[in-house]
Amino acid sequence: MLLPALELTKVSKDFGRIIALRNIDLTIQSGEFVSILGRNGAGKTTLLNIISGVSKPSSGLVELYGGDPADTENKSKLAVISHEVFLYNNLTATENLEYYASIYGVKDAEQRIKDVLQSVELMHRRFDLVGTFSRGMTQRLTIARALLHEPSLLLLDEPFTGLDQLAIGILISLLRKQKELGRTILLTTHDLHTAKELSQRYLILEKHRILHDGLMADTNPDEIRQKYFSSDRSGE
Amino acid sequence: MLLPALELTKVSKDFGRIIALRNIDLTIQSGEFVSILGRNGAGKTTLLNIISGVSKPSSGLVELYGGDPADTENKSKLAVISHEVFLYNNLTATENLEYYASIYGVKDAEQRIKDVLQSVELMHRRFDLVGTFSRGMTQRLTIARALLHEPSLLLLDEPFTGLDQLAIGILISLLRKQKELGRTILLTTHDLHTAKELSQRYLILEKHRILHDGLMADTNPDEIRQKYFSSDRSGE
Amino acid sequence: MRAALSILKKDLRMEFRSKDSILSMWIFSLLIFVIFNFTFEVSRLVMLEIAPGLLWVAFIFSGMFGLNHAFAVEKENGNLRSMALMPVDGGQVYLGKFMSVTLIMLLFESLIFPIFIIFYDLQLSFQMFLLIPVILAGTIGFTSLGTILSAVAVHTRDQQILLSLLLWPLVSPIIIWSVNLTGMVIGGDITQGFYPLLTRVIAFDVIFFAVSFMLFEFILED
Amino acid sequence: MRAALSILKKDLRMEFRSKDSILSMWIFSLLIFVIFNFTFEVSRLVMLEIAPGLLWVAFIFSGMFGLNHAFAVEKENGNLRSMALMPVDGGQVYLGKFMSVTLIMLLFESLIFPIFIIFYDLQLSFQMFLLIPVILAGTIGFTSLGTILSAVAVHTRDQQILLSLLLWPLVSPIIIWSVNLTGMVIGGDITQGFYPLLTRVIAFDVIFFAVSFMLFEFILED
Amino acid sequence: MRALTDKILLIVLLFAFMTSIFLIFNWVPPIKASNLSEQVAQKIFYFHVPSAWLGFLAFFIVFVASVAYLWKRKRQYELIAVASAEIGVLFISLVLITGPIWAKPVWGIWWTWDARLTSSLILWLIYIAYLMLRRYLPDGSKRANLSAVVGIIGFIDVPIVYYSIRWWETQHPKAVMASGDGSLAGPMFFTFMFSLATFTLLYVYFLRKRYQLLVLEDTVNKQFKEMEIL
Ligand code: HEM
Ligand SMILES: Nc1ncnc2c1ncn2[C@@H]1O[C@H](COP(=O)(O)OP(=O)(O)OP(=O)(O)O)[C@@H](O)[C@H]1O
Ligand SMILES: Nc1ncnc2c1ncn2[C@@H]1O[C@H](COP(=O)(O)OP(=O)(O)OP(=O)(O)O)[C@@H](O)[C@H]1O
Ligand SMILES: [Mg+2]
Ligand SMILES: [Mg+2]
Repeated sequence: MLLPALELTKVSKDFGRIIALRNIDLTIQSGEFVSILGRNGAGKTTLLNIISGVSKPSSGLVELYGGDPADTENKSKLAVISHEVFLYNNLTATENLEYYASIYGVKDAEQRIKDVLQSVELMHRRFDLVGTFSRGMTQRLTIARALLHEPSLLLLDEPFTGLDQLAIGILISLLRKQKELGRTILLTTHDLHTAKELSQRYLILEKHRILHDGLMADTNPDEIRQKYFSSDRSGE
Repeated sequence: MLLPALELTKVSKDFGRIIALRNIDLTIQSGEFVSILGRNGAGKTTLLNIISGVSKPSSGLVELYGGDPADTENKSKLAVISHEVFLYNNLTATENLEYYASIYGVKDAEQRIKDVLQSVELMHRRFDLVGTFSRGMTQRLTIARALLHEPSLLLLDEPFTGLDQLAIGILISLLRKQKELGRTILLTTHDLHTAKELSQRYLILEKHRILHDGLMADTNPDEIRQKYFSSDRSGE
Repeated sequence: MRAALSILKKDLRMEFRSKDSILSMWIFSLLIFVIFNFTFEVSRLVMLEIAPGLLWVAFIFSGMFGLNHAFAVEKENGNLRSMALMPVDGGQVYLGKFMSVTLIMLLFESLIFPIFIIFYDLQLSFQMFLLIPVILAGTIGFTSLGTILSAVAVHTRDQQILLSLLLWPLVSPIIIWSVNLTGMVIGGDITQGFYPLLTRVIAFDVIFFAVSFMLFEFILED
Repeated sequence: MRAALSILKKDLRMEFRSKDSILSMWIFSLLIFVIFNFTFEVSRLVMLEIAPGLLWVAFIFSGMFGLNHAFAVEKENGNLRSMALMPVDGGQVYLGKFMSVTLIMLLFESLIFPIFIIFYDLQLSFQMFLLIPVILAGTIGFTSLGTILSAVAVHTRDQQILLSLLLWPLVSPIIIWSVNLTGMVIGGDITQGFYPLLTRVIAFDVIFFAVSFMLFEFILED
Repeated sequence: MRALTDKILLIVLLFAFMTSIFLIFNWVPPIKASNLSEQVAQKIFYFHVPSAWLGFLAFFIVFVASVAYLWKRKRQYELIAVASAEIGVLFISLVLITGPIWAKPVWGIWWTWDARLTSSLILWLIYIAYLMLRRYLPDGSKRANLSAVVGIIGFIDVPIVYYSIRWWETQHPKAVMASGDGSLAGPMFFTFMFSLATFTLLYVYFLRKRYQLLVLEDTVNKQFKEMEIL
């Protein structure tokens, strides 16, 4: 039997007084594309942080490919896009990618860097410092950075932030390609239509729990919005 | 005759080798709601920075209400939302707002702070440090901060970043109210539908120039996308 | 003035979010002395000779912390830009920052000073009160220039080094005079030269402050 | 090792983006001496007695710059978190950072040292070469502990003060010994105690390095 | 059961303290010294030295518990380390207080930059920094990891302090206990050992109490959270 890519058992996380996650049970198979939806502060980012291992759960167990998320081997399979871009402002685009390439031991790095830069359409700016990039250009570069080492598990926290229509299109087709290649993808977004377009399964987090875990095909975005994001539920 | 809220004549801006804006002429009347559209790196943020006076144009003239954008009186009429949130992580939500209220000389500050916090639904977290907020909560707070002193000119650079469906709704209705109150609003966004929903006029920046300046009513978003953001134009 | 006070209030709030900050400042002051004492394993006589210099070096190093911090906190979340957007003229911002930097440095000094007294076994005479205007004058000279130069340096990559490069040469006369004045008070020989020298330091303070106050405007704008 | 070298390369690249950095470091070193010299207006004899201490105080203060910087640059854009995500074990990260911090500090020292020689009018004898192992050993002790503690302190609000609080007491034996050793070389009396003391410093370097290398893993993970 | 152990401990402690005070001030013959104040001051020996030793022991426990924490990741080890560090700082503070009190009549000064004195002060500062670090960090695994690392590195300095007496010429007395030349006469030796045992008991009692208190804090916090959920 195949191991699930990801398994969370009774995972809770709190920051002192504030509770972020409570008793999360979740299994995700290899090759699944799952959208995580939920209000601001629902715990989406915290959940991704726990999966990636940067944040330890207060209690509960996280298993990546049957092992600890902190194992070096697991880490090398992982890529994270968050609202922090993980880039050095004082290095150029190429230098940033060279750094990550050598850290992840990417083979034929030079070619690969060119490829990813081309795919996010940043070739013409590759020798400029990241500090001088516009918000959207930085986001493009962080996408390139994340795909550089061909990860098999992608954790994407609102990756569309700051992207223009064109770049959104690029990212969507890149993600489609990743999906075809059998990669496991977790995506948080507030854009229900894009989520529907891309993923099969979706989770809704609310009040620190998984309120709903269903298949995208069965629903339509407006219904989800109605059900989970309408303002009469806003009082908490 | 009424002075225009904003008048740019032959404004250019470059950063060393890189050209960000070229010969921009633009007049915006009081009470207008203008969307600024354009690719990543088109110069939208730079344009807003020049209007707000934080960035001086390399050449050309900027006039706010017939004066310099750096005049104290003009500054007090202005509010800016950018992807930098202008909040202190080591202060609580209330403390941040108190600081801005006292800087802007807001009358009846306590009540006003309560009001804006309520309008972005952050009352229950008002005593927490901003550093512990989720991305969306921080963005909500920065909206509250911007509206605190009832500005008459609003410069909004992708203000929907990180907001959930509910908060987007809140912001849209807040902006509608601002529009009704006769405030002048400039908005950059990559979400053409929202732009259409809100604004009368739109600009499209491309290759550092204003490529198009038209009325929203005359077009539909998909047409704009087709025309200006389709990938066959991507080669630059 | 209102704006300056708002900035001061905000800065002190952040600086002293918890009492831990003051406690660590105190231990830090203690450490500076411990460090000096064991690195200079010298006779007590020599120690006394270099004591005024040591005191001011300790003041300066703790002052550098405050100065480096002052505008570094404004860097997070683009607050430096937010300051340029505020309907407040530069002088107000300068005044607010100057006050917070000076207060913090004075706090540091008041923590360092008792340790100094104990370690050097100095007699507390009535004359010692003369150190108060000396330290005040020296400190204000240091911070009035330091505040504006810190705002300049924060825009550069090597912020800390650049601040030292800009500040130390400019402020050195004031520091030398303060060391001299301190030496006179501690040595117990308030010569004729004391008051004119003190007056000179104060005159420089006034000049530095006035010039910085007027020029600060230009640092905020882009 | 590959990962450590990547980190080293990236750090040096950022540090020396332009040659200005080295120039400002040099001027900064010069300034440290100038400052010490005019604050301690003392006789040449006293100066010579405190010279080894001054040299090391100058080393430490310039070293603190490097250490404070080392992980502060990782804070922008969440790179600290990115380090925790990299498939590289903590030891490698430690090694990379340790090398970059040490190289920068050694560079500083090689800039400071000639100024020191000139200011104190020291004779350059063959014996002076003994200072090389002394300075190397002292520096490595300082940076090996400093690197790990800087990574600890960067997680706190008062990063700079806390780094001093943690580092200085722990590293003080090594500094004292280095001052002693330097004094012996400069004073020209390499007594019997010299080599055992140097060996002891090196032994501590090894211990501090090994312990830090092993423990660094735990600092990166949350 | 735990409460009973504590009660018994407390009673034994009270007795032990009274006995050692009796031994120190009434039983053991005064040393031959030139004046009275030196004779009286010497009594501090029975507090000064055990405090120092117990301080070292406390820091050793911090070290052991920190290693155990990094190995097993159990909250209880973290708490033991903190409790022991706090008590260690307390005992070293006692050394830093009793030392100068003794020094004034014997050496004529309160403090000198002697190696042993300096290194004791440095040791104290190391663990103060350890406690400060904990106050700066929010509760959680990060804090536990960072403080365990500092707890381990910090202990490397304890042997330096201990050996400093051999490494440098100092004004401070050489080891009287370890030298084994019988410089400590019979009654003095017995009194010293008794005092040492009393202090050890005190350490154990403090550690238990402080640990229990920390666990209690945890429980209360947890219950608050449960309440908030409902
Ligand atoms: C002034 C501050 C002082 C400090 C910080 C201090 C510190 C210490 C420390 C840390 C120890 C334990 C080390 C060990 O047992 O190896 C110790 C032991 C001792 N101290 Fe002090 N001391 C001070 C003053 C004095 C004075 C004034 C005297 C008496 C003249 C004294 C007499 C002793 C003796 C006899 C021991 C036991 C040595 C042994 O058996 O190893 N101390 N002190
Ligand atoms: N470091 C922290 N300290 C304290 N509280 C935190 C911290 N990080 C997150 N939280 C809290 O945990 C909760 C969940 O935050 P999280 O960032 O996971 O939300 P989110 O679902 O990603 O929201 P958003 O849509 O706004 O990004 C929030 O209440 C937040 O305030
Ligand atoms: N400080 C700077 N130094 C150098 N170049 C800069 C700087 N700021 C902006 N630029 C350049 O100016 C151009 C316009 O940038 P700007 O941020 O205005 O774009 P934008 O339209 O806001 O893009 P986005 O949609 O990505 O936010 C870009 O090419 C950018 O690299
Ligand atoms: Mg989030
Ligand atoms: Mg922009």
